[in-house]
Amino acid sequence: MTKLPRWADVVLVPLICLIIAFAFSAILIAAIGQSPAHAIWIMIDGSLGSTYGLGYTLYFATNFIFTGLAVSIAFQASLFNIGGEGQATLGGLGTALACLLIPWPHWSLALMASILASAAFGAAWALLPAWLQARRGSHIVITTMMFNFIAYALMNYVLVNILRPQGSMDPATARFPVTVNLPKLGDILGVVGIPFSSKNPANISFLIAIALAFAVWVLLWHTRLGYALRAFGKQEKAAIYAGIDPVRITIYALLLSGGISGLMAINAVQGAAHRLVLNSVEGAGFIGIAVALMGRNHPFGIVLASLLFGFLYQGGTQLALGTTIPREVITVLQALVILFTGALPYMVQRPLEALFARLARKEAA
Amino acid sequence: MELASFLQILDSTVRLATPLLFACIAGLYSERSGVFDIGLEGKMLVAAFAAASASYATGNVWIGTAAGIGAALLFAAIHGLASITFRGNQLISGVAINFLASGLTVVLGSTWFKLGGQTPALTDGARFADITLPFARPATESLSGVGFVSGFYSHVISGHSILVYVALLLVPATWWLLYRTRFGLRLRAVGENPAAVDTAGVSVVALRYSAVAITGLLCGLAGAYMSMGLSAGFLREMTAGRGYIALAALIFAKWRPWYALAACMLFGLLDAVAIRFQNIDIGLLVIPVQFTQALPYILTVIILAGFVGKAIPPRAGGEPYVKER
Amino acid sequence: MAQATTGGRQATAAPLSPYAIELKGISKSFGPVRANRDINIAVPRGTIHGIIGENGAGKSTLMSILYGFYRADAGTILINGHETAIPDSQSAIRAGIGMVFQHFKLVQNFTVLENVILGAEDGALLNTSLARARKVLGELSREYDLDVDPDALVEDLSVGHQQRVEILKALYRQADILILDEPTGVLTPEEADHLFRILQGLKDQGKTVILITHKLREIMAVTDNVSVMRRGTMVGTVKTSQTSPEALAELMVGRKVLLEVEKKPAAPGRLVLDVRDLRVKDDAGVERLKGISLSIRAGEILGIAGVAGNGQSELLEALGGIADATGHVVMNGVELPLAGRRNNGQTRRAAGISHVPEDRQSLGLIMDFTAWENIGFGYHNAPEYQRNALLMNNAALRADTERKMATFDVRPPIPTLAAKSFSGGNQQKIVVAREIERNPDLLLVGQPTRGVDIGAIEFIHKQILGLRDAGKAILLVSVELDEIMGLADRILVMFDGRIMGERDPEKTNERELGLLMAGITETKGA
Amino acid sequence: YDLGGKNDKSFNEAAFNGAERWAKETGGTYKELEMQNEAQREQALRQLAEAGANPIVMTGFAFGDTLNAVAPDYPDTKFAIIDMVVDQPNVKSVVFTEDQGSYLVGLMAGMASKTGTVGFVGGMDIPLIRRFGCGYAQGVLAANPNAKVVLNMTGTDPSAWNNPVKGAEIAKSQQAQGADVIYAAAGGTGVGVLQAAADMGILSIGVDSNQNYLHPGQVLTSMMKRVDNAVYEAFKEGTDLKAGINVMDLAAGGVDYALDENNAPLVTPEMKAAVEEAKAKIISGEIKVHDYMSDNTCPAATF
Ligand SMILES: Nc1ncnc2c1ncn2[C@@H]1O[C@H](COP(=O)(O)OP(=O)(O)OP(=O)(O)O)[C@@H](O)[C@H]1O
Ligand SMILES: Nc1ncnc2c1ncn2[C@@H]1O[C@H](COP(=O)(O)OP(=O)(O)OP(=O)(O)O)[C@@H](O)[C@H]1O
Ligand SMILES: [Mg+2]
Ligand SMILES: [Mg+2]
Repeated sequence: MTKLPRWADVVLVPLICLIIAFAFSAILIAAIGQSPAHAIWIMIDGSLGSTYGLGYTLYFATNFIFTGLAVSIAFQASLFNIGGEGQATLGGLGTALACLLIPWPHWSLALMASILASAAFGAAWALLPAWLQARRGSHIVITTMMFNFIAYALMNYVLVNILRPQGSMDPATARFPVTVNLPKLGDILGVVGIPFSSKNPANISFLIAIALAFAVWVLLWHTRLGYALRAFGKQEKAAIYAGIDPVRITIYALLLSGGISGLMAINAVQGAAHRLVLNSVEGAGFIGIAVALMGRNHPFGIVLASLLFGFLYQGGTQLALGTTIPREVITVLQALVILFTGALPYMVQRPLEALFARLARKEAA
Repeated sequence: MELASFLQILDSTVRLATPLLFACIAGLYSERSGVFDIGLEGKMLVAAFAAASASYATGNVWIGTAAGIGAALLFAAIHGLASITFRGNQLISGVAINFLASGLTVVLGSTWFKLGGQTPALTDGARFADITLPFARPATESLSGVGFVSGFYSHVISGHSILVYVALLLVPATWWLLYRTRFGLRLRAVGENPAAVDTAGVSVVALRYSAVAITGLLCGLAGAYMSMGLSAGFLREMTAGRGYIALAALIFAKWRPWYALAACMLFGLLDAVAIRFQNIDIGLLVIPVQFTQALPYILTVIILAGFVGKAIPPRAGGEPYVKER
Repeated sequence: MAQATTGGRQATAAPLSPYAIELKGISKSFGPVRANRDINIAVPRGTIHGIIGENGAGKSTLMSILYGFYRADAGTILINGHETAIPDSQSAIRAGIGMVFQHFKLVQNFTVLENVILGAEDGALLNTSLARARKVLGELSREYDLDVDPDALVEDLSVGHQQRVEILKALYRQADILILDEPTGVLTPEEADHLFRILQGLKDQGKTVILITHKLREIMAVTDNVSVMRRGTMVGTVKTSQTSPEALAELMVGRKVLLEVEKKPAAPGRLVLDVRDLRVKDDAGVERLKGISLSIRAGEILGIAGVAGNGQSELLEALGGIADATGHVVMNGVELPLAGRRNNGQTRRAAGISHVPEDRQSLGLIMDFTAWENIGFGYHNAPEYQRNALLMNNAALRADTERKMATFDVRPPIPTLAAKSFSGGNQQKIVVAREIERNPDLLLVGQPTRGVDIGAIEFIHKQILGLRDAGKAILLVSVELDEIMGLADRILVMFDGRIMGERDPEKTNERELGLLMAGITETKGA
Repeated sequence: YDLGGKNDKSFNEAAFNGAERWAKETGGTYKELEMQNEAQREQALRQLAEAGANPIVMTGFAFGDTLNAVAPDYPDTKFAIIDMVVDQPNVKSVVFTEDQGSYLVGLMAGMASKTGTVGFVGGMDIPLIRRFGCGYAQGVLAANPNAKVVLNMTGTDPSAWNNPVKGAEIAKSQQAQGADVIYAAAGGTGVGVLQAAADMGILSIGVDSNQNYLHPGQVLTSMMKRVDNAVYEAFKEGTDLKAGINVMDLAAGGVDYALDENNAPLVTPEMKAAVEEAKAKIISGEIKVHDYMSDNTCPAATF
């Protein structure tokens, strides 16, 4: 059997998978008595058709880039951190404290502080599971899952009993001072003359996320720590032979992972909501798992997968706004996209390989 | 603590543990065969939905159960196709199944019943009735003045729906199947070293599919119990993360049936205790309700760190079986 | 699964053909790699047939096709003269074929009995199967002198015993044709001899045996015929009695090979390593190393002989900083930490110790990493691979890899290829290149030529001797007595975690060493 | 126009019903949206505003903050928000006195209870739910000063509002502690509470909408929060929507207890008399129901 050309593997296969996923969703939409073509057009137009919609797409994508990178960095060390939800929740707390406690004169200072605080809080929330995994062999999947629940409870307590402004009905912090609001993507692009809507939550965090993806790539493939981390993830025994300390690597990997999860808060909390609400993460921690897996744990792939999910999220919102199709259709579509592009590429690869082989033979003849 | 509350907590434990137990044993089959399954939640959810829908439509709890099992089997087939036949990533496939169930149940539910993804409440014939075992006092009878043994029998052992007993019987049955039968031997082998099974002349694919099918079946029962035993109808996301907890219990149990029973009972107990004791007032300060609610999770971490050693999963788990390339 | 079309065992009734197996025009490709090209081979019934060839020549592939593990792209298989389709292992078993793979196909946490009955159970319940298997196993053990505890867990067995389980598995399925892929690679001379006696016994019963090995001595000793493969093709089949090791070696490699290494006399210098009372406990708390004392000087090779599992691995691991130990290890006059944070591979390397581990695939290499990443493995903190305080210098590492691949003749010389894509011999060359080129004061080397073809063995031996002659100290652990006797300047024999005695390679012989390895000191008897 | 997670059989469904009523009566059309997450709130509001929808009604305190930011951008559009006060010139804020409604049903619970113990199941421990619980407890104690109120919250994670199984389990636990009337303010979880109470043969109290019909003869009453009225009013006022705070209290018919054929047999004449009396006294100011939100304390219960 001949192998597929690289371009086909990288572009064609995922594209066909996507088309299949959309086709199935179209069938579902038709089955509930709606027009699939109209639905898809609304999704595409609503999420990519204007800089306004695009801004939302990018805003959601930003969240997923953070959580996806977080999952993947732990995955590279062969650790399945499903605690992104809790770590990002704590990151939100860090950001909120940084923004509320100190009257920052300028957003850039506040951003520095909240980057540090959110990463530190997220990492701290990963520390105990990390230590337990490294030292006691407690399964990371269980501990991080438990820490998600504990984070919800903690946040509930903190917001209801401590940070909620007097007399407010809403279990949320007060609004952050305007001075800490991050510049919108539209405003930034406006400076360089690119017209881009500011009426959406896309903000400077998107650029930070992209930079972070690049930084993660450098970390993994161009630093000693990244090298050790990947080696440990591939073959733990061999890593010990090489003198890589398994305890330390486990802890570093999870601290990095937790920290990056925590950073999501600068987008969702400081960048968009401008206050900390009860469920500020809204499942992005879990989407991060899907994004990391679909992006093959590579920062570049994760950015692409995040954009795809951002598109699905925003397209889904538009669908809900513009039609009477239940918004859960989007959940189904997401599921199918994950299923076909993530778990079933082989289904597409094999016939394609046969096709390419036939073409090659014809050409030869 | 007085006896009555103690018994009530145990009673509650049994009910809360049952769906976990079904799902946990379900996962055990799949993972023992080398197919990781984080899609337990999704299969339970879709089964709960299908069961409630069919039961509502027919008024027959058994048709509902069959529908629940059928739906879960269908999802299991998707997982099998992705992770066995097409050698896809088992984690991704599991995640996809959870999303699929979460979306599909609501889309279909709101289309069929126009109740925002909820099924109408089930009437008596369409639900599982509680069974009173021989010699047991009826569950409605007051707990006061009852001796421990008779109270335990009447209120904790007796008075549950049939599926509770099925779940409990599942534990020895699974143990027996796993360690005393040919199927069990092959199942355990294929999760440890599929090449050994293959070269011994046994089909890896067939074994894994049957394991995944059993997983589907049991998830179907879990879902049916949730929507027709514990509640009277389906509600969106009603599984509320129990599939994940079951997975945690499975790891906790080191993939063994008796340990699985213990782990699920423990989770059930912690949950029941948290329900019973909310605000604990210890004189000077009131322990906030959030703390009690987080307590099961905190205790899980402590128990895990303190008493449970390293859990070694089936060695071939998570990897598709590929001979060539 | 499809049924074998004309399979079955009808041939046992009326043998039509003198050949147990005939393979005609077998071809098989893995992607671009053509592992087998139009292979023809005929194996007469009741003989032991050897197959030799360099690493990656396609021997294992051919046998896997015969056993239904892989499917051939083209060609036919004849069993006892009948054309037989073997689409899966079940058909092969039905056709009377049993195979012992190079990498055993055993379930590690099953008992011997469970492994034996797997796939050959009598009914849906295990009880009857287990009882019958226990009985049959007893008979087989007696008949062929294949003694193993049926209730032992496979993971607790030595490799030699694991292999016996594999053979028992085949015999339990009443195989008439037994294929063994590199069975002696992991065996001690004792165990190998035992195996050959078993094979001889099988042959006497009229069974047919196919034996793949890299060791020409074994081919000469036990086979009737031998086929030689080179790069996916069959070069030829000869009667063993009509050939010689040299002729076979030349046929295999396509050039003349030196089977004996030439060695200059040693010139031991200063004391490099001094070990006193070294003790190691395993995870279960069992003492595996029970007080080892030894020393190595610059410019000498200290060989450690012994049956696998007598503490050699622990010795290497303790010295290499992988396992914790107690006692004293003084390297170049400096005492090394034996436990704690600073007892690791990094500090050892800093102290001038390099380590070629026994198991290259699980310890020495990251199989998914590229060759260049593997060249940096363990030395990823080395200053020459860093661009600055933050970043590694991957380009430098790649250039270094290209150089090392050239000097060590790693084939193919592509630094970006994943380690798993190299054959075993070339994987070993990568590890050896990495460790030797660091120019260490002390080289720890375990089983340097296990499963490596003779061309590569020759090369690796030359490198080790070269390092010695450059005045470095070398600790060589091997179960190959040939190798130890050919390379070492002094030989220590280990048994049960202790040193049984020291011998001079010039003044000892395999018999004497063999006895020491079995824990018997001749001085006691004398 | 806008909703959030309808068909929960209580809060949002009430809003939907209000909108439907208006649509039927006037033949007008409205658009409805459901929220999936925080960022969409603003998006939805802006899009509705830009599409010319007027007025825009939103339910739930979670919109408050978003509306505060959005409303000034659309000065010509009228907004109505339920359950939250937003101080903008084009916003009408509708708040309900859940404490008063809960007081009434608490009073009934206290009277209906034979054991002297009643239960309360909240979804999540947030201020709004405490307000329900606190009013309820005051009502119970007013009926029976020796009564015990068992308070439970379902959980802290997002599934707390959608966990009927746990709701049922809590109900059983409360029953075992002697409760024979249970008030559920827990969204979807409440469905499980009501079901379990019916199964055990004890009484339950619904919330927000009239939930009496769910288990006829077994739901004592429902604390009705007339969100439907509020939505209906808002739509009816249309573009003339009056900005400012609109407190929908007992007097204004904003909250009430439900009495229909499903629970008629359960409500004794004395009960009815007592409740009506209390209602009148609250309206007249004779009885002051303490609002938890006013000072974050509750005289009748600890949270
Ligand atoms: N599973 C596989 N996937 C891809 N290629 C393979 C696989 N197995 C073998 N090959 C290819 O087939 C060739 C022959 O391999 P094979 O294992 O048969 O060699 P061999 O003669 O047994 O070598 P050795 O003496 O080292 O055991 C190899 O060079 C390799 O490229
Ligand atoms: N996953 C794989 N992808 C590509 N090639 C592979 C893979 N696995 C094995 N091979 C090929 O198989 C060949 C032989 O592998 P094998 O493990 O049999 O090595 P070997 O030469 O037989 O060494 P040893 O005898 O020590 O096992 C290698 O040359 C390699 O190219
Ligand atoms: Mg080999
Ligand atoms: Mg081979």
